[in-house]
Amino acid sequence: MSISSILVPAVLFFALGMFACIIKSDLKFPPDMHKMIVIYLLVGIGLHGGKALSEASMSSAIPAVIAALLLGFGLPIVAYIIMRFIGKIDPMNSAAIAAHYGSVSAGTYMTAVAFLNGISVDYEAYPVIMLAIMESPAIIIGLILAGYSRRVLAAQQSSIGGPAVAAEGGDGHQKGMLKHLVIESFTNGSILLLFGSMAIGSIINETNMTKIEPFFDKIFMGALCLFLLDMGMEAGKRISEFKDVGIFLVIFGVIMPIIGATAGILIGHFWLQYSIGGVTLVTVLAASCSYIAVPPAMRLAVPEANPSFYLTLSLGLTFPFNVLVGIPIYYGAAQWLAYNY
Amino acid sequence: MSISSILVPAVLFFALGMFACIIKSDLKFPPDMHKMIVIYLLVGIGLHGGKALSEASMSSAIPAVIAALLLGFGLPIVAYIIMRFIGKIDPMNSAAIAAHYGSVSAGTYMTAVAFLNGISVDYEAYPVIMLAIMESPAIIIGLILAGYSRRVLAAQQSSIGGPAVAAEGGDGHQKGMLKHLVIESFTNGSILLLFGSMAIGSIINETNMTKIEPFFDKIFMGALCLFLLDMGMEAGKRISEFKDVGIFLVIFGVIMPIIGATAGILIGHFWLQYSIGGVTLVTVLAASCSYIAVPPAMRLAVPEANPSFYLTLSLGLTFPFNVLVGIPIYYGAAQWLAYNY
Amino acid sequence: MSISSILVPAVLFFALGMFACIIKSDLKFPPDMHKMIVIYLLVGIGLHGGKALSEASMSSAIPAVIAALLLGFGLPIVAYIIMRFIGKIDPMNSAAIAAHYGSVSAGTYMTAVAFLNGISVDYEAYPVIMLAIMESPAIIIGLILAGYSRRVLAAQQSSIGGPAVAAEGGDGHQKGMLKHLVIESFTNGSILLLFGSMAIGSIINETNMTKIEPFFDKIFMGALCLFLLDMGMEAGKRISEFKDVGIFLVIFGVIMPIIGATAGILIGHFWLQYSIGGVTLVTVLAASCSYIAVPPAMRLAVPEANPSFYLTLSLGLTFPFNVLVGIPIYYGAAQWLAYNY
Amino acid sequence: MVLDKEVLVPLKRVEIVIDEDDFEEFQEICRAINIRGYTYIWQAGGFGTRGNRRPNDMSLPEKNFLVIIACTEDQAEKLVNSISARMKEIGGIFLISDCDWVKGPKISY
Amino acid sequence: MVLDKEVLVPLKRVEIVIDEDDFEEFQEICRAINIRGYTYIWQAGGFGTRGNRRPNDMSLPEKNFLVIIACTEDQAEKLVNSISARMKEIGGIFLISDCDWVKGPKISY
Amino acid sequence: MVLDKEVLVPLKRVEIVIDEDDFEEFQEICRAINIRGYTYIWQAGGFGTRGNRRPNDMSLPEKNFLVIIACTEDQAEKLVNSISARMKEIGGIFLISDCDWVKGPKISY
Ligand SMILES: Nc1ncnc2c1ncn2[C@@H]1O[C@H](COP(=O)(O)O)[C@@H](O)[C@H]1O
Ligand SMILES: Nc1ncnc2c1ncn2[C@@H]1O[C@H](COP(=O)(O)O)[C@@H](O)[C@H]1O
Ligand SMILES: Nc1ncnc2c1ncn2[C@@H]1O[C@H](COP(=O)(O)O)[C@@H](O)[C@H]1O
Ligand code: NA
Ligand code: NA
Ligand code: NA
Repeated sequence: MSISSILVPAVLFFALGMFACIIKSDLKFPPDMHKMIVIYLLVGIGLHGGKALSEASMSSAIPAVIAALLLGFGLPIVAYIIMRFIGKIDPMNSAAIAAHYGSVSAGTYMTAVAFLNGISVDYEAYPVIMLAIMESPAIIIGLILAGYSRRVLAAQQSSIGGPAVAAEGGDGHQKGMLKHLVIESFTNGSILLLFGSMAIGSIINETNMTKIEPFFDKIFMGALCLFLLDMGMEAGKRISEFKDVGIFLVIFGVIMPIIGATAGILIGHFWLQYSIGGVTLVTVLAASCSYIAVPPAMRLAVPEANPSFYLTLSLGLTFPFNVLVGIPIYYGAAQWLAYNY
Repeated sequence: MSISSILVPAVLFFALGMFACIIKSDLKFPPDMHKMIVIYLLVGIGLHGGKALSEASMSSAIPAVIAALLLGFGLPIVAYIIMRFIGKIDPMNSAAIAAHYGSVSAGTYMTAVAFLNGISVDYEAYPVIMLAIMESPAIIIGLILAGYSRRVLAAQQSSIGGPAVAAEGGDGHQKGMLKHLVIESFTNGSILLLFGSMAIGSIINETNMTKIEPFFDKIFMGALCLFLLDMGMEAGKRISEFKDVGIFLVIFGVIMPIIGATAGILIGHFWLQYSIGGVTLVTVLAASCSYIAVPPAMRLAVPEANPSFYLTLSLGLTFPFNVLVGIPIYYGAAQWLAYNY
Repeated sequence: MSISSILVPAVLFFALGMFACIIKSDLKFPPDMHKMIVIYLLVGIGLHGGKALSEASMSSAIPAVIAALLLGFGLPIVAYIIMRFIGKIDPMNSAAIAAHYGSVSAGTYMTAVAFLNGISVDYEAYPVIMLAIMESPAIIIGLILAGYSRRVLAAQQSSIGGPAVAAEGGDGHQKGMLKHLVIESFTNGSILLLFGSMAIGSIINETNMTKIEPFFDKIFMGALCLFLLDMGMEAGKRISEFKDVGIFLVIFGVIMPIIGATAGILIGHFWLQYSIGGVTLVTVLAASCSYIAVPPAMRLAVPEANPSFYLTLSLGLTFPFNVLVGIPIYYGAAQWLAYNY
Repeated sequence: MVLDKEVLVPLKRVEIVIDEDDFEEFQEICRAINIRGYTYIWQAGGFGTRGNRRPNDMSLPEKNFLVIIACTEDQAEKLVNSISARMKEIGGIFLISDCDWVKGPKISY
Repeated sequence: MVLDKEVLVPLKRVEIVIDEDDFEEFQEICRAINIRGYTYIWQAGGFGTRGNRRPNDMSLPEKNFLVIIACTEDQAEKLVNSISARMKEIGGIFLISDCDWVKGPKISY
Repeated sequence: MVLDKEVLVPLKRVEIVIDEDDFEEFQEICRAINIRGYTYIWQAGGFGTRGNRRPNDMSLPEKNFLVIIACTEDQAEKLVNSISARMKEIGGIFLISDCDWVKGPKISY
């Protein structure tokens, strides 16, 4: 793996975007352009995954589903414990941030796919299912953690004579919210696009697939470059907010993806027994952090949390870390595991 | 024709879009994305048609032009009569709706092209001219029908002593409007794009065509999928308004495309004597119903009509009917005709 | 070179756009669509140029850089002198307009590339560097000319007893502005995109380039058609303002690109010694006139100038002139030079 | 007084800022109490008790609708009764001021 | 009174809602009667005698322009005379209220 | 008087038009003088001493922000003191009028 082979265009464009932001360039992306590319990329990745899945055995997808749920429910709890008990972060912010780290980022996943493509490494079809599944569980865990925290806070307050109103109001509210968020997690636009195009990709025949591949497959990697150029600018915007976030959380934003990655790589290699490419993708999913589906959900479910915290961590720190540094490391580790165990 | 061969990706994406809307997903398309794809698709279809026409004989295009005018002027009259005398729909709404059914939908046409492509069926170059021509005549007929209705209404009112102001004001107004709409029907954006790119497609040489085909031809079918995904959502939005439209019009929205299709298939097969693919396209044009060019024209020309009626019928009913059910039926019928007559 | 070979699709679409505007068609491009295509085209041309440069010798790029600076600094001074002393145009408008003619238009450059592609003529990699470099110098010259003019005007006024306030205020202001504009000329979005993607194009390896070429290279010429369609409409909008601009400036808008072209073709052929294609591109750069980077800079730096003047000249006159008439002439001249000297 | 009462109708000008998601409900309320006209601007940004609301943020887009209603004092009162209790629960503001409606052929207040 | 008259100029605040297509004509009227400043918001939606006008509708996009003008009573009267007769024929509303202009270096009313 | 003082709080309605580029500075001023709420519309067009400002122009896009603030007279005065001197230097307008704030559960003025 030479230097020039890890110079993935998409990653370089990400760096260019960050650079543009840091030097305060007037370069700007139309907001709708971002939305369009995202729709396109999600459909592309769904179709591609759906086709691969239709050729794979369905029963062997089950472990992937279980692994996805495990990671999605487990990682936010780990994240919450670290923040609460090591970092002494307040409970509501801890809950909201935890949810982000349990969920995934399709952008990070696609960058990893571009990375593997660039060095011609194959991967299994199942990680794309995990991508679709892992968006939601963490949101539910985030809500449960927030509900739990609210009760604890209320108990503390009432024991010192304060009103327990918030917790009571919160409780009925909490149930409606849970239902609302569960429904939402199935009707969420990006999940629907992913699952929908996976389904379409798996049922259309070869002739039809060939007709749409030039659009959804051939030009995919190029379009991804523009997407990451924009993401670089979005990430760059957040850098100035590091100081508000505090030193512990900044460290957390780098440590947590590594913890997730460790969980992911072990599950991918020892349990799912995927190839190096597949293990890399599972690792990336576990290491990645949501910046699209989870923020609005947490804004609604945990209004007490400070959005600037979770957005800065997710977009400004963990996303760039994974894209610029994480992916090649995760790949290297997957390679090492494959050769040594 | 196996099941999997009629699973046209574009149609499946249309269904996905409707589904997203029905389950109230938060999936949304940037409005500008829709406009962009439409511009792209119209130019693509124009270039392709223009190139095909340049290879075909121009004189044999004349029957297609005449057929287009015939359908464009005839169908709205038929539609008006059905609504007025069978459905007892009020004259102004009848006129406005009729205009929509006389005109065409480029989206339906392109879906039919995708369908034929998917099953590798060829078609003539002439239907694309018909597509461009058929947008306008129905608008003029709609205006004439509305003018006629206004006079009739005014006569009724004055005979019972009411004021005939509307009709008088309407009359001078009517002439200016006719002129305005005739001009507009030639300067209309989509017609201009279609004719313009047909012209360009027919005069550029092979080398130049080869340079732009990757964009306008190779990725066309994929981009069409995103267009129909969006159209599915647009159609889905209208479904809830069926109840306001009334049972007769709902039935009309399914019967009228079949009437149009019947006219189209007979003209295509017996008069124009096209191949199965070509007959299918002519049928689809006659069956399709405008949702882009005609609504603003009718809003201006027939302000008395309720836009919710014509939009719900066109977008919410006839478009989905044609895309999901109509096209394969029309194709089957064209095939049957070809083998039996 | 037959007629059909100079029917470049991009140019025909430009004509179609102007036509649409002249007949007052309702055809409209979403403003964001324009921005998106521009981002895409700049990255595409940068990547392509970067790759070509990485294969060329870097030291031979130095003359191109010097030529670019020479043209960028020299042409606006020529333009200013012509306007001031032949046309008697007021100094501030002269300065602002001059800056536009010293700078370049990426759209014109890309049209020339499309023209050369259509007739299968090769060209050097260096002109794309010149494109990136030539955006800025003219802005600085424009500012200096405006500063000079302000001082002259103030001197005149004070000698006739008027207040010299403008000049004094203008002077301190001028220095801050110069610094501001120099910084801006390096952080300007389009320059950054060009240089950034040139850098990326020159360092990524073959495998990676192959993955992104379908998007940035194969569909480039088609996307350029949509860009020029829109540019045609933008140019068309300005035509009605010719009368406000006055006869001298209208003539200037055609003469000045020819003067620039003459300088460019001589430099390209005799000094840089490029091939016919390369000379054509250098000529086009010198003949072209900015309509993106320079207008906002002049609005800020020379608020006394009338934006309608420089926009009408640049967008409404010189751009169409170059695209419709200039490019084939410049190419013919380059050919003639190559065969005769 | 230059502009006299012949051409002017004194009315109330109501200005409401409301979350994008609550706009549909707002429209229903208007229908219910027979408001005959309003104008709205979507994608407004703002700052208030919930901090910044940025319509163009990539991760957390939050859009305000700014609604302007010219209506009689009577209708304004009805609006206050139907909406004010819910305002700030659903977020936003509700302002009332005086204005004059310049008469024209049609009336939509 | 905290804000005194030294910094404030009492003016009229005119608010007009007009169809997108009529905005150019509106601008000409402003030029003709020498209105020195206005602000407009394009793509406003609304409801009135012609029902809903939805700026983002795919099939039937109808955009309102919302125009705000700070001007003298004199100018407001001229505007009323030039426009009011045409309002509601071409659609929309025309409101006038009082406001104070906070003085600054330049004057555009 | 139909709407009585129980539900209404008399406030000032401030309306500012400012260049896109100066909006960030404006927000800082608001923070500094503790303005608790405002609404803004980006991409407004306009006409003034600097001629037309067209938000959608391809070559020369110039965007105005229209800001609306409901605040106490006290706060309005602070705003006038911090901003008015700079208005028109940086371009735009600054209007003040009276309005009533309809009370709700939360207060952001
Ligand atoms: N004092 C105010 N003046 C103007 N707009 C306000 C004010 N307070 C709140 N808003 C608007 O109402 C929205 C929601 O307010 P809130 O629910 O308090 O966060 C804000 O984003 C602003 O657009
Ligand atoms: N009472 C009103 N208050 C505020 N805006 C109104 C009112 N009536 C009409 N409008 C606006 O004017 C536009 C055209 O009104 P109309 O021509 O009556 O349909 C509407 O779409 C609204 O934006
Ligand atoms: N009299 C006025 N009424 C309303 N808006 C104005 C007025 N004068 C200026 N403006 C707005 O302020 C912006 C900047 O004004 P100016 O700096 O004078 O060019 C204009 O583009 C308008 O949007
Ligand atoms: Na994760
Ligand atoms: Na039809
Ligand atoms: Na030049």
